[in-house]
Amino acid sequence: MLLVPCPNCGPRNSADLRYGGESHARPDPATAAPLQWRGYLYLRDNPAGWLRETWYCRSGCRRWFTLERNTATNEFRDPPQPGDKRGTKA
Amino acid sequence: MRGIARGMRRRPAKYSAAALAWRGLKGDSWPRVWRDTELKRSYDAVVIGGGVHGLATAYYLARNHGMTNVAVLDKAYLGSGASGRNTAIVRANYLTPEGVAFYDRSLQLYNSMALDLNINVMFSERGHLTLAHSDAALRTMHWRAEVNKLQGVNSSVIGPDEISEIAPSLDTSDHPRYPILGALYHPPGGIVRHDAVVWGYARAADHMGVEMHQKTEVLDILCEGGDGPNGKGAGGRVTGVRTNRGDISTPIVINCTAGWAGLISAMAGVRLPITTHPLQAAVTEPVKVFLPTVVVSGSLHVYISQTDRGELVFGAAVDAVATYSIRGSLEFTEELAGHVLELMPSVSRMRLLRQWSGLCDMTPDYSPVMGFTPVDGFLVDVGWGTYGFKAAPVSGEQIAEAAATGRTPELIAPFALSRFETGELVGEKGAAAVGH
Amino acid sequence: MTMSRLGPQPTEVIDRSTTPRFRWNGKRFSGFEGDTIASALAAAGEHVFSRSMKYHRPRGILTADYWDPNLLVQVGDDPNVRAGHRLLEAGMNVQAQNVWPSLRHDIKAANGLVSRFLTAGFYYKTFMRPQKLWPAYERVLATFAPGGKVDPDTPHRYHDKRYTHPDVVVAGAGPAGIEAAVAAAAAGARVLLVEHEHAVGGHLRYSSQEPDRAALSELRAALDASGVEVLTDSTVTGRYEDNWLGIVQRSHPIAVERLIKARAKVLVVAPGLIERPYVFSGNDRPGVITSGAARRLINLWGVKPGERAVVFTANSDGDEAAADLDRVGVEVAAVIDGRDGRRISAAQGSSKALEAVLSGGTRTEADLLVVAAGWTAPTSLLNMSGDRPVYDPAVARFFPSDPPGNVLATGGLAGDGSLDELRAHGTTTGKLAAQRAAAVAHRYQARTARALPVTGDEPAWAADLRVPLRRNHHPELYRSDTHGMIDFSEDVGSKDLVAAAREGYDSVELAKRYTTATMGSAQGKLETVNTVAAIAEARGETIAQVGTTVWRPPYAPLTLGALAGRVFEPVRVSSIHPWHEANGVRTILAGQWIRPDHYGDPAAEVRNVRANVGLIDVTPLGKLDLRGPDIPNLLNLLYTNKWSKLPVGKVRYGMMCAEDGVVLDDGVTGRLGDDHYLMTTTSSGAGGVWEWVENWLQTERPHWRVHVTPVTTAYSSINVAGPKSRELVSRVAEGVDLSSEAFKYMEVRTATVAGVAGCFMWRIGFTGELSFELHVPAGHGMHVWEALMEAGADLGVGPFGLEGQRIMRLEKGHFIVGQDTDGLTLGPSTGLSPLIKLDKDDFAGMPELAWAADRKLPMIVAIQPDDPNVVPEEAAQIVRGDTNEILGRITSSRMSPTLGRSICLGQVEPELAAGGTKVTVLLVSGERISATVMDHHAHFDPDGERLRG
Amino acid sequence: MADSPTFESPVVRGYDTADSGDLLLTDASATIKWLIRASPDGSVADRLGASFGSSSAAASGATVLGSRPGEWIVLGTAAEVAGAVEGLEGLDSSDFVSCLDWTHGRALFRVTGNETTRMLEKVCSLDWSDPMTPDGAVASASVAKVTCDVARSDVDGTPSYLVFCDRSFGQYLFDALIDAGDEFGLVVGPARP
Repeated sequence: MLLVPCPNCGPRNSADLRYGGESHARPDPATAAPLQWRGYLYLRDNPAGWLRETWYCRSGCRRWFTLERNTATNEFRDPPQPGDKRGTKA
Repeated sequence: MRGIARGMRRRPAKYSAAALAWRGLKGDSWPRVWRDTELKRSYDAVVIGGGVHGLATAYYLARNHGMTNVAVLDKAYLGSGASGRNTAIVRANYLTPEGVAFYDRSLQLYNSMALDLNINVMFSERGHLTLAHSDAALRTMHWRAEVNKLQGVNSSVIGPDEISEIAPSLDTSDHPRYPILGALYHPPGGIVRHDAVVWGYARAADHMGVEMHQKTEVLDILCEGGDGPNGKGAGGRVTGVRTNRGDISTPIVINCTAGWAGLISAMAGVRLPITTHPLQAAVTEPVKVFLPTVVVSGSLHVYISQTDRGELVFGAAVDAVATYSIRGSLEFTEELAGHVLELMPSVSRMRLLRQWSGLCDMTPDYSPVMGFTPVDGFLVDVGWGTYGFKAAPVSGEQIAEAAATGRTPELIAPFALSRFETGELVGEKGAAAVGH
Repeated sequence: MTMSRLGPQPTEVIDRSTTPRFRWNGKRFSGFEGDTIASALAAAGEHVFSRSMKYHRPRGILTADYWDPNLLVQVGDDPNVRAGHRLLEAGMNVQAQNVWPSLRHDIKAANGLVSRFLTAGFYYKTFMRPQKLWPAYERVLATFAPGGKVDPDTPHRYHDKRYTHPDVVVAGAGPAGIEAAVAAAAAGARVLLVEHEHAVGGHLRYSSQEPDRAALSELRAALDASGVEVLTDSTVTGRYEDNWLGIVQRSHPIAVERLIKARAKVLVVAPGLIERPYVFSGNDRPGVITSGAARRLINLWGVKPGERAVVFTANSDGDEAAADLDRVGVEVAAVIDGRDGRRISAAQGSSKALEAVLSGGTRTEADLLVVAAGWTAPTSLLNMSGDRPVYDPAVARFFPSDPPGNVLATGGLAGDGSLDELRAHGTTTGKLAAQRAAAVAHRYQARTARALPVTGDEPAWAADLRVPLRRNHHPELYRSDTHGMIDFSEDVGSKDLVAAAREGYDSVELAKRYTTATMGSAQGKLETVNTVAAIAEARGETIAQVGTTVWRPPYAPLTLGALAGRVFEPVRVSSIHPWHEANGVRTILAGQWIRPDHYGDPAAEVRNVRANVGLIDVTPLGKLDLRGPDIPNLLNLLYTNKWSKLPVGKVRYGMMCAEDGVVLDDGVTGRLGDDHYLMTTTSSGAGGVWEWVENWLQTERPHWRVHVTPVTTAYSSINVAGPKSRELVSRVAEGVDLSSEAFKYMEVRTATVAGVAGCFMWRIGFTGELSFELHVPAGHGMHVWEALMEAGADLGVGPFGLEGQRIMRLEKGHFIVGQDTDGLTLGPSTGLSPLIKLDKDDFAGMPELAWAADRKLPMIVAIQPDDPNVVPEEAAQIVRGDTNEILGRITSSRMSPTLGRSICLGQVEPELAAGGTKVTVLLVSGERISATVMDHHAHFDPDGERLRG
Repeated sequence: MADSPTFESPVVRGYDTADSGDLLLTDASATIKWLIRASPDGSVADRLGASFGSSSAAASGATVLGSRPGEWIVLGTAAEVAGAVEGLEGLDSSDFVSCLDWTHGRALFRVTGNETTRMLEKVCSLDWSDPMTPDGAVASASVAKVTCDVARSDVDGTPSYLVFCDRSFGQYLFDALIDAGDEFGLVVGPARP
């Protein structure tokens, strides 16, 4: 059971959260070409290492936020503090 | 048989009861199953990944297409990845016509594998039950059964009484939170001894001259002419691979890895619609055999079979969190046990003996990515999610054909990488949340 | 070998005044309170406890503890019980496993005669032909399955698990573990000490040496005074990420087994060492036991393990065993000292009269052969922490290399030393654990909103300044000059491993898989290092070169019942549920909801709605309360249609698509006030849509001012449907003009209903009838429902359930997301393209929907079989003529009570979507029928006159 | 017209009740509960007093729980809650504020007794130790697999917790808590707001 550093609630069991996957920017829907939009929909970097990803604290603060995790070790980087701006998705 | 004649390098030590008895009497040992050779500097094709997919691909390259100057590279030992970690269930009762046709061919190849490869892979055609606990699930079972029937695959929806007859240990009363309303019954499904498939393909490929190189890690794929850095990427072509044992030149590289498919493809400048997740499994201590069939519940995310050794083998859906770490989790075993007891309360005193996990490359439509890529000479056979083992023979056969002929065989055309550019995905997602 | 009970021993754990009676293979026995099953049987002279898996060789006591591979028995309905560990209880019905027809006369022992043919992996090489016979072979092989039996009547007696958050968990209560726990507690840590055995003390428990006994009393006293929580007969089964620990508590007063889940800040691993069998010819004969087994039998249970013993010793444990044997009157015929290079070569003869053969050929007769050949370090918990233990050939065992900072090893796992040195190491380890735990606790507390504020900075991470324990030289004793058994439970010998390695299965993992060595009940605790040694020998390499294998959880097996515990499966019911139950409801499970499906006759319910008026409890309908000025922007983003101009008092239907254009959900949203809306979703989609909305608001549009609150069950939702619904509602509603002019279709009003203020109602029509959907504060839902039933008695009001509603919606041709659509159904396939407004700036899925407009997509259409009496099954395929080419499928179908004919919705290829097209439907029976695609989705009242009335 | 309605609790099963016990579970679902939303650091937050994770007492006598960042639950009698909520929406025009009567949406139970922590650690994974969950602490967490708001509000020095859940789970959760408390001698008290 991963201990996820929720920026609001503090360390919480991963069962309390929903995993939102790799964080990736949404292209402008008005101008996006098919390849670009489908890259957004389907293609992922899926690195074996540090990954920026989204989480939703479903049983806790009900906030979506972005964290950095090493997918090789499942270690979270420098857990953000309450009020830390990195707690919101970039 | 043409390939055998051309590809044969040495006489195999034939396996049979008589041979077993003869060597037993003489006290003779058996020869090596595959040779330990030096890594050459050049091959006609290099297969990355010494699991069932890679070995089957190499075997069919040699057998069907006479390509024997082939190396299979594995960074650990043969079958060390998903091939040796899956729960070895085979079936063809998929939801889409393209899926059914594909897996049905795979089942045929499994059926004849023991004789084809001269190794007992212990294919136990014991039937496969997919339980439905809701009207919606039952509807999907009917849908699958109908599509299966149209493709000539033996599947039907049966009710609780018939389920009880097939597997008396299942609780078919209406007491459980998830009552068993019916099941998709697929008599040709079953289990196979997964390691034997790995060793069988390796041994047969070795007999035809294919080389297996263990502890040989691919560090880079060498390309030229592509639109990315170092000649990689679209428009380019493969020239070789760099390994921890030196560079190899080759015009064809086939990525047959699971868990590392995205990383290997990135070495050629090809981006994939894949995220990597662990799939966990567990086994109990043995008890006398009582479960004659494979039992799956999609809503409860569990599948169960009992080996001939008496162990119950369990699996579940992939973990939600993408990771390359394959340490098992406690919550997996807790949920698993809860769900198993929901189906079979009487096994509550059986003990869990061991848990493990392997990596699965998940795609958005629960279907693989197979065939050519924008890099000439770089083929993929990846994105197998949780159903790679059951597809290994047909995948090997088809991808070998693609590599040898340069054309995409019809059976794998629906699984082309390009579908993620056109948005025309395969419709297995509905039925495959737990696709075992 | 003849074992018997000795007189009282100073260290014994049995109470000789209590003599529980039990049965063993049907015969009556008795033992003492405190005996294990095995010690009681041994004291009674039993010497064969099981038969080996493949060759059915007789097996006796080997280690006399939990890991003894020969002591698995069936106790009542409990299979695979460790008789070396399970305490005797009166009335136990104990039976040998894996024997046929009986333990003494086992016919399969004949397999031993053909063992040269049954080499490891033999089954891969035969039984291939004739292929038809493999199922028969398979059945025979399956009878060799070891293990006990599952009793089909075994119930799952659940017990809740327990979560705990100690500062320090110490796994193992030997001298070092106890000292670590006591020291950590003294430093202020909350400590949980977990001991696998039935009592604390580790190897001191079965030592007859006076200093050891004194130390044990001292340690017990210190522990009692320490405030440490102690769990005995409990095992840390696994260490998972971030020190999440699974602990199984076996002898819990009210549960068969209980699972404890601990988030430890620091884990101290102190399991001690496990004595390793020595590999030589005949090493699995009854009468060959480990030195630990001899000492446990004598000192814990007062069992004399034999009459005349040969002791092979390479360490002090073996020496002590020889001394213990001598002390209790066992004739020690020979002591063979392995440290002098002498080796035991074979054990021959029968179990009553063993013969120990030395490597020189010297023979000694005895009935007991005690072996002390070294230890295996059970590094499992370290492996699970990511550590790769390293082999030290001078000490002949593995040692921790670099575990993470919150996992500390002590005791025998960390090294050797005198008892005082081990205890001192435990103490410093405990202090270090407490210091590091304090730092973690500080961090957790500082970052947890609800916690007490912390004072001061986070304590520095304490450096590991422990003086390493010294390592004593030990000869590398794995295999003698003969071959013998390596895996007792799998019947895998050293010969098998050497053969496997020669065949090419020459890495540890391949050899394990090929031979199944280490796959049995002890999971390698006894076998792993001998396995590695055999492969190293075959390859001509060292153990360090071959490496070790990964130990996987659990450390000790635990029951599925303990893992499952109480299975929490929350169910939801509406406030009106008790009424349904009192009125003959048939319920249906829909997700977590228990909902009324019907009340006996759904067709009659439909007819009543169409003729009079019916009530359906639609509380599970997802409801989100939206407040704020940016709601129109939000709705424009979520739905495919436009929302900027929805006036107060109006309701609108909308369809949501995901970013890939696939239909996600649908429902109506009404505007209750200037900045106040109520959105409804499908029942099953309620939770997902809420998270989806929050995701958009929090991550993509954080500047928008909208507050979203789920109010699904804050309101009881009652749909009043039928031509008499206006009359019925008017009888209970106050403060609202219900006339068709004042309150039109797709409008919303607030009202007081049956005296309940704050209700609102809207006119919509999923059933196709004039209907009012009332949303009543849930604490009054039952009251309003009963008031409606009472007020409408003369109007013929009756309840209807989901099935009736499904029939009526199908009559109206309304699709259900997830039934008539699937994971690839794009928005335009629903036939609602006019509701997809591609001229908006942005909405979820817009680009895909724009491109989809040009694509030929499967379409949802209404279909009627030409034979009105045939109802094609939901899932029946639509095919091309007599071929097997699939062109679509039936997604919904019913017999319509209103039309008296069968009606369907289906998905078809675009070429078949035009009204009037004839299609072929393949029924489940195999019959092909003809059906017609309709002009529009509604089978009934296509112009909607009834619902607008 | 029917009689003026009384509040119906989601807990509808009958139980043997006692007024006191070492571990007492009571149904307080009828308590008036409002949900307030505003900026977590604006003037509304100042007036409500409780920051996320903590609770405070309003001047009106209502209890204010900082249930989420920028979210508060106000509970008490109708008059107490009205007093606490009064005027919040107009307090600061730059602060986007909404107030919603959530009485009917949430079931509310109170568990009191020295063994409460041992009972709760069977059904919830939070750390209930005093430093991590002191008196006045507020958290959201899964209790018996239902997402709940939990507030510690000791009674005369005896540990006591308020547990809120979605109304439709009320009966399930009440029974789950009874089951969990059984081994500690849990007694059901009479329902009270």
